[in-house]
This record gives sequence, C-alpha cells and structure tokens, in this order.
Amino acid sequence: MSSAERVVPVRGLSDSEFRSVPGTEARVRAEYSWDAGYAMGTFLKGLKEGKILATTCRTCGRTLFPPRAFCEECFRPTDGWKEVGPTGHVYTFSICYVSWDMRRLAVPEIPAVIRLDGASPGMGILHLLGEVDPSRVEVGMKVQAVFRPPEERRGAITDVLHFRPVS
Amino acid sequence: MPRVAVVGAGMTRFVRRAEETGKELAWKAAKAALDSCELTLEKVDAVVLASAPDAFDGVHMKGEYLSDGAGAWRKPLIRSYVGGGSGVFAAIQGWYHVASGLFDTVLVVAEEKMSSAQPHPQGAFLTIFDNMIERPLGPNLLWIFAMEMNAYMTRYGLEKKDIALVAVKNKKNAKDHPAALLGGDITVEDVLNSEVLAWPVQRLDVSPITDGAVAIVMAAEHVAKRLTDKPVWVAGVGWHLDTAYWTDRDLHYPRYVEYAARMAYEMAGIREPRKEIHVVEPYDPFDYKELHHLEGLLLFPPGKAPEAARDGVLDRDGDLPSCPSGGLLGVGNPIAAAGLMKVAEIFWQLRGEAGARQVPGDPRCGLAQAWGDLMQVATVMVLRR
Amino acid sequence: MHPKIAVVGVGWAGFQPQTPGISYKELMFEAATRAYADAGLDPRRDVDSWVSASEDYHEGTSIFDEYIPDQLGAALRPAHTVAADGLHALATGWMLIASGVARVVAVEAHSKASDILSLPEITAFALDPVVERPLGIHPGAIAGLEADLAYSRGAFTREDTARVVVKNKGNALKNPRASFAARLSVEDVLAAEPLATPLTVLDEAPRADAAIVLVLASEDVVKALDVAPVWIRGLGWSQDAPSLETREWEEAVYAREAAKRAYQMAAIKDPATQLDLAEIDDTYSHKELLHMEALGLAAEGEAGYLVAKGYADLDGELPVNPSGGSLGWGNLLEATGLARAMEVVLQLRGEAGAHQVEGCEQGLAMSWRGLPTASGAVAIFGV
Amino acid sequence: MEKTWNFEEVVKVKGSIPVWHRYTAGAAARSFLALKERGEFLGSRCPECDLVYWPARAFCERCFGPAAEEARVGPGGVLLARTVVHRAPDGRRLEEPVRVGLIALEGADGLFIWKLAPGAYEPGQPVRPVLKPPEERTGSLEDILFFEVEGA
Repeated sequence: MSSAERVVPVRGLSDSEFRSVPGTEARVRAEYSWDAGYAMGTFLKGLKEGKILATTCRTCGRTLFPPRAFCEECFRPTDGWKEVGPTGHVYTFSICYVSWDMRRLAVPEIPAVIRLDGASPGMGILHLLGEVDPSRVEVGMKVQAVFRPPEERRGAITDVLHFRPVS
Repeated sequence: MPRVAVVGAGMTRFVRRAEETGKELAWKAAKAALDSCELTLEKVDAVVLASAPDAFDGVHMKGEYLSDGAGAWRKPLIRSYVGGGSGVFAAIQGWYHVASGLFDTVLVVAEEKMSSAQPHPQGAFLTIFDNMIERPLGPNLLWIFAMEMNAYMTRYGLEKKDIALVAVKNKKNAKDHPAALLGGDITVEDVLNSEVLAWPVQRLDVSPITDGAVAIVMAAEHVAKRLTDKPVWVAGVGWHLDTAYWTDRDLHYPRYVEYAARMAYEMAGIREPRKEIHVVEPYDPFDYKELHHLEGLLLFPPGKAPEAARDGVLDRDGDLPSCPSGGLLGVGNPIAAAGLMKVAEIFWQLRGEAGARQVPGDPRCGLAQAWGDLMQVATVMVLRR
Repeated sequence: MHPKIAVVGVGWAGFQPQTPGISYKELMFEAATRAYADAGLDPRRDVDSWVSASEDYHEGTSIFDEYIPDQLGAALRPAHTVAADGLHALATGWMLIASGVARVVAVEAHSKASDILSLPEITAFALDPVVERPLGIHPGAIAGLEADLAYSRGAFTREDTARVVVKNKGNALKNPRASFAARLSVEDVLAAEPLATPLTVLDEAPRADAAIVLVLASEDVVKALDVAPVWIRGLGWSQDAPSLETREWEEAVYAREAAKRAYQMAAIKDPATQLDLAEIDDTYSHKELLHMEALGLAAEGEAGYLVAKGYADLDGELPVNPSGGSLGWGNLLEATGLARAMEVVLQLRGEAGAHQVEGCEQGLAMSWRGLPTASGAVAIFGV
Repeated sequence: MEKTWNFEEVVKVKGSIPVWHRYTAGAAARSFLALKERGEFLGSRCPECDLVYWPARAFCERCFGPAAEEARVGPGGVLLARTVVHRAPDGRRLEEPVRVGLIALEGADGLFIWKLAPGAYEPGQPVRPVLKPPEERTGSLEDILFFEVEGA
C-alpha cells in the first residue's frame, strides 16, 4: 500500500462556493472584563501617572518587567516596585504592512520588543515605534516612551503612544 | 518503560476551504488511519484529540464537539492543548496513554478547520496575545514571527536568501505529497519578490491557512505486533513550555526546543543526534522556523542550519533530509493536523512507504517536532523502526 | 497491576463569586504556593511535569496554555494543558507518572468566571453550529428538558431534586469555602424564580472563582516525603454522543462508563458499600440524582428516595457532597472536578473540618463538563 | 507584595474575541435543502447499525461507517419532555418565556429539540412541525417555525 492510499479526498471550495453552500453564520458575544490583579493593576495605574513600573525579587536580585506578583525563577512573591525606562533600546522589530485581520495598511506599523533601561538585562515589552522613518530603524537603536497627555490617559498600555528614537 | 508503537496513519487532503464540517474531517482521517491497519473502532480503547484554538472552528469546547468525529463515542477522550505544538503533543499523549498501562490501543486525531473564522482566520490570533498589555496594541500574529526572524537574522548575520531556500525545498517536496495544497516549483527570487507582509516576512515565507485532519493509531507492544509486522516504535518524547513573558526571552535561539529535544534524546538514548537521526520533520510554519528548530534540536550549531540548506544537506536526497513531506509550507498548515502529519510522515518514511517522497538510505530513526504558543513550546517525538 | 500514585499536596485560592483585585495568574500562584508548601516540595527543583485544565472561551484568550507556566513554577519545564475538566488533568498527571516520564506532577485548574461577561452565550457556543445553535435558546433549556423527562418517566420527583438543593446548601454551612451556603426548605426551592421549568434558579449552581492545585507523586517519592499520602486507586473518563440528538437522555452514560473503568481499576464491586463518601456533580440538582444512579451509588429509580430518607446526608450511610457541592460552593467551570478531588483528599486525611465524614477510607470524585456536554470523569481515592 | 485592599482601585481590562464564523453544513446540507425545497424531513441511515439520523450525517458515530443512505423521517413525532425557558440567550429575564420540546421524530432514532407553539403540553402528546412559507425558507433549521400539538 502506498501512502497515497491513506490520503482521503475532501472537497475544497472556492470563496464564493464557501459562502453559498448551506450553512450558518454566528457572531458570538464573547466579552470579558479581566481582573488586572495587583501586579498588572499597579502597572496600569502607574502608566496613567506617566511611570513605567517593574517588580523586584530580593532572592535573585532581578527587576522583572513586565511586572508580575511572583518571580517565576525563584517561585516566590516579588518584593517591591521600581520605576524603569522611559528609555531603552530596540531588541528586535518588524515593519508590518497588514492589520490583524489581514487588511493592507496605508501606513506600516513598526512593532518592536523594547528593552527598558533599569530592568534586568533581557527584560522587554512589546510596543510600537513612532516618529521614525521605517528605513532608519535598527536593532540596538535607543528609544524612549512617548506618553499621551495626562488628560488622555486611561490606565492602559495605550497611554504610551509609542516609542521614538532618542534624539 | 513499556514499548509503544505507531501502527497506522491516515489523513485528509489539505484544502483551503473544506465543504466538510470539522467532525467530518476528523472522521475521514480517523477512518483512514484505522483502515490502514485494518482495525475497527470497537478495538480502540481510548481516543486523544488535538486541535488549535476554538476560535478557528468557532466552537467552544471544541474537543467535546469533535469527539464523535474522532471516534470517541462512549470512549475515554482527552484533548491536550499546547497551541501549534498540539499535533506532535497528541502523539506524545497517545504514547503516555499506552505507556501508563491504562490502554492498549489508542486513536490519535488532529483536526483543524481554520476557514470558519471570519473576517480572516488571522483574527483568531489577535486573542493569543496578553489581554492587558498586548492586545490593546492590535497585534498581528506576523509581528512575533517577523521579530523572531529579525532577531535570528541579526544575531547570525543571515540574509533572506539564506532562508528562502527552505520555502523552495519544501514546496518542491510537497509536489510528491498527495495531500498537498501548495506544492510547486518556486525560486529563491520568487520568495524575495513576494509581497512583504511584515518585514522580514514575505508572502512565500509563510504557510497558508488550511483545513484538514490527520490520525494515527498507537498500540502497546503485544497489540502492535499482532496488527503489523512493521511497527514504528516511539523511542523518545519531550516537551517544554517556556515563560509566557516572551519579550524577556532571547528570540534568536529556541532554548525550549533544545530542552524538549534533550528530554526526548535522553529517553531514546541518543547521544549524537546528527549521526543517529536519519530523517527529520521540524515544524515549518515559516521558512526560518525550520532552520531555527534544526538548531534547537541540536542537529546543527546555532546559526549554521542555513549553510546546511544551501549545501543540500536538507534535501530529500541529502545527508539529513528535512521536511521530506513538504512540511507546512508545502502540504499546508491546518495547525494541529500539520503537526501530526509530521509524525505520520516519519512513520511512512521509516516503513519505506513514502512513495515518491521516500528518502534514500533505508532510514531507521526519525524525529518529528512541533512548536507553538508565543514562540514558547516545543514538542518532540523520536521514532525508530 | 497499576503503579501506586498518591496526592501529596493540595492548595486552593478563591471560592468566592468574585475575586476582585486578583488576576487569574495571582489566583493560580496562591493555590500553587499552598500546594507545594503542603507537599513540602520546591516546584523549581522537585516537580517534573505540569498539567493544567482550561478552555479558551472561558479565559477569553486563544491558546491559553501560553499563560500557565510562570505562576505554577513551570517556566521552561514540561508543562501542558488539557481542554478538559480538572479530573481529566488529574488522570493525565497519573498517566505521566505511570508511564515513567515523571515522578512528581502538579495538576492545576481554575475558574475566573467573574471575568466573563457573556457566559450563557459562550456556553451555547459549544453547541453544534448548524444542527443545534439555530434554536437560539438559553442553554439552561437542556437541563430543564432533562429534568422534565426524569419526572415524567417517574425516575424521581420535583421534591426529590429540591431536597438535593436543601441538603447541599445545608452541608455548605459547615464548609468555610462554600459561598452559597443557606438553610432552605423544599418549598423555598420550588417557589424560587423559574429558570427553565421545572428547574428554578436555586436548582442551578451559581458560578464562582477559584484555583486548585494538587501535587501527585510516585510511590518511591512518597516514601521520601513527610506527608500523609492519599492514593489514587481508580480513574475513568468517558463521554456519550456530543450531539443532543443522539445521546442518552434518561441516563448519565458518561458517568456510568467513567465509573465502570474507575471501579475496575480500584477493584470496587459494590460502590455503595465500598465508598465512604462521594463528591459528585450537582451543577443542576437533578444531575446529582442521575449521577448517583449512573455511578451505582443508588439503584435505578432510587436516588430520589434515598436522598429523601437521609441516606446521602453528611451523617448518612453514604454522604454525597458533604462539602456542599457546586450548589454550595459554586460552578467552578474547569476547576469543578479538581475541587471535588481536593474535598475527597481532605476528607481522607481527616482534615475536612466541620464537614468531616467520620472514619472514611475510600471516596469518589466525579465531574461533568457542564452544559451542553455529555462528558465526565471519575476518580477514586483511598488511604 | 501587597494585594489591593481598596475596591475603588481594582483595575479591570475589557476585551473580547472579535471573530465571527461561517460554518458549512457538510452532510446535513441535504436535510436543509430538502426542508427548503420540498418541506421534507430527510435524514440519513447507517446500514450497519440500522440507525436513522436527522439531520443527515456523513458517518455513523457508533460503527464509524458511512451513514449515507437517504431516510425520510417525521415530520410528526412524540413530545417526550418540555420546558418553559425564562431566560434569553444572553441570560436576561424574558418577558415572554419560550417553550421548547424534546421530540422523538417518527422514523428517526435520535431526538430533536425545537420550539413549541404557545400553549400547555404534556409528555406523550403527538406533535407536528409548522414550517415557514416556501418563499421565506433559507435552507436551515430556522425554516421550522415551531412544533404544535397534532390536530390543534
């Protein structure tokens, strides 16, 4: 018996067939209001005040970022808070031309992992780069957080508009 | 440890939009796997199931929904779940179901119907990101791959053309796979000239949205020997899940793959993987991932897998054939099903039943690996004839 | 002969209708910290593998297994999730140890149901999209039909099911973890606001938040630890047809099939006499009675009568849900089965407190995966 | 680390799973088309187990063989159980509760749950479906308006 005999056919549809064969559609309301918890809740409130907060672990001496209530290496509660950033550097980045639902973007987005000054080495966060020509972005580039004006902040990650190159 | 064998495998064709429901896809693959070893459903003691996010098929508790299609009517079924790593994990799960002594014959089924998700299946991936600090940024799944690829290229000074060879190889290999959605002859230039989605990721670096299902049958030694004179034995299994804080990790090297591989190698008694493994199916949703994973599997030093691709080592007739099936890039990527397809491919290769895809040299030991989550989990299975 | 594997640590957090100010990660961390302390183990050094039970749509996150490792001490370790109940996770942990791939496994399940704003719609999203969902009804209708069928065929009476509510919420008065404890009468239950007739809102377990962690260990590890082991003697899980159309409506076949396997493994021939207590699914009051019969704790058609005469009371011949059950401490989604397992373990250790069942040596935990499934699991524990 | 003690300071973050879905009917398509075009209840039969499924299925859940033979069922049946649902799908209290029945369709082996017309019902009553007018049918179960007592 060849492997071909163990591959069974199925019917692949064209996009228009897919939309016209009998079937149903559903838009489930799947909505949530997640408790941010004491670590992330404090971090989000810090953003509202223009501060980027990390947690610290006395056992391993690390400054953990994004902040958490526990040290995953030592398996113990973290001990305190430390302000980090707003400067840091680009660890890696992309120049993205499509949205999350695969529509073409007029202006590309530049997501990056940013390693913040003051956090332990290797600790970073996902955010977008702005106020920069995409062709000039490079790994290692020094950047800093650009906050929204205080009255526009909501205690959310989007209180940081983006990171821009340090001039 | 008791010996556990793979004794049968079957799969559906991989297509872009299946007319069949998810249950029907699962049934077709499961039936094909049972038929391949002339087994009836009543001889199956338990079923294990893998499928990636419920948000693709669009059914909450998808494992319960799919259970009848997977052959689990009034049988024990557990759906394990490690994102993209689920396909190979399902085979690991089948292994521990049998190795625990609780079951003799287990049907392992992996199904994915990604086409159900609208407006685009990528939308489901938005919800894999951290709900507090990442989703509000509107992230695209491509972001993390692109950033990992960039970190990999930057660290080792690699160029896109070094990596594009993998897409060329896999799509070519897939021409010989009867289930393939995207086999064909393309060139490195085609990859480099394809639409830029999220630099450095371009259209032809990526595997497509796919529907499909794969199933295998696993059995304890005394049953396996009755069912077939060519059992393929599970020699080693390994899996590791790294921290959820992916932005705290060095992305240029998948240490969780190395840890999973070491776990499997230790169990299999493998000391020199590059010499002892004859055919490998690393997870290749993107072309660079195959290289990344070959390095994590300790088959090449970090940053050196692209050289192997360039020198033809990874070709079907090379020294270490990699993704002879055509992989996710060529056969298609119905997430969990694609992972289990890799186990099925090693099964067929070690039995010498891979037809036009058969690698030369009478391979006796092969490895299948899958990967998933936020660049975070690796699942590894070593198989021996 | 199956290997001997024991529960050597338990930990929990929550058991409240809401856990404001605490994220699911922090809830899990609290439960895990307690469980490792209870077992006297360091997760970073002593635990080989982790299993967590979760469902994406209950978390609001796709591929939720991404977010389990750190708060369990499982970062960069062999950890995985099962999209199943906590008892399936427990069975998975058992298999990992029995297969020889691990000696110590931590099993986790949690509910952060208070984070979910649209739970009934999500529950209905588990129905078959083309064959069942077009009906467009609240999923409670399925429970209503099942109860009505049981009454009309004379399996038990409306009053019998109300007595289950009275018993379980009454038992809950002695369990500090039970947020929904109450002293009620049968009339109170019958007169409550209707949900899906004949069931009222009091017949349904209200949802709650909690996290539970159990630590399992092989016999050789148990010997080296300073703990009172509770052995896992039997395990079984099964499901009937997932479709509403072709499943058995008069009998909980999933429970019967799961129990058959668990009893065989534990060499139990007469569960009603060989078990000293049972913590079984009571997400809806009538389910406890159906489950008692399917598990062989009552003969067919006798569960209602037995509950009425006090057989299943805390001081009865076979206490059923002495903890108060889900009607007493809430529907914990995927964590429900593990909460039941924890209750049985605490009972067998003699640490159940005011709801302690005297002199118990063998107990059963059973879970149902909830509407709209016909899926469940059984575990037998003994000392 | 201090937990939040002040309820006013509890932070919650809202979100959703913002995808919707299109589902093909697979083998059940023929049941829906028969309903739409001819007002018929057309199921399928597993020849091995002699089980009749409605709506039609590709495979038999019991023996795992194909369930491809056509089999006509209903349209009438017997009401086995009924419930009055006082909750809307989103959990809110319904002003006008909905009646739902568990129905054994004639000739089918499984059961079928569908809406009942207003009124009082007793288990064991014969019931029959009322379909939408042919021009309004879309080829889905929603072409069945409700079931009512036979002879009502």
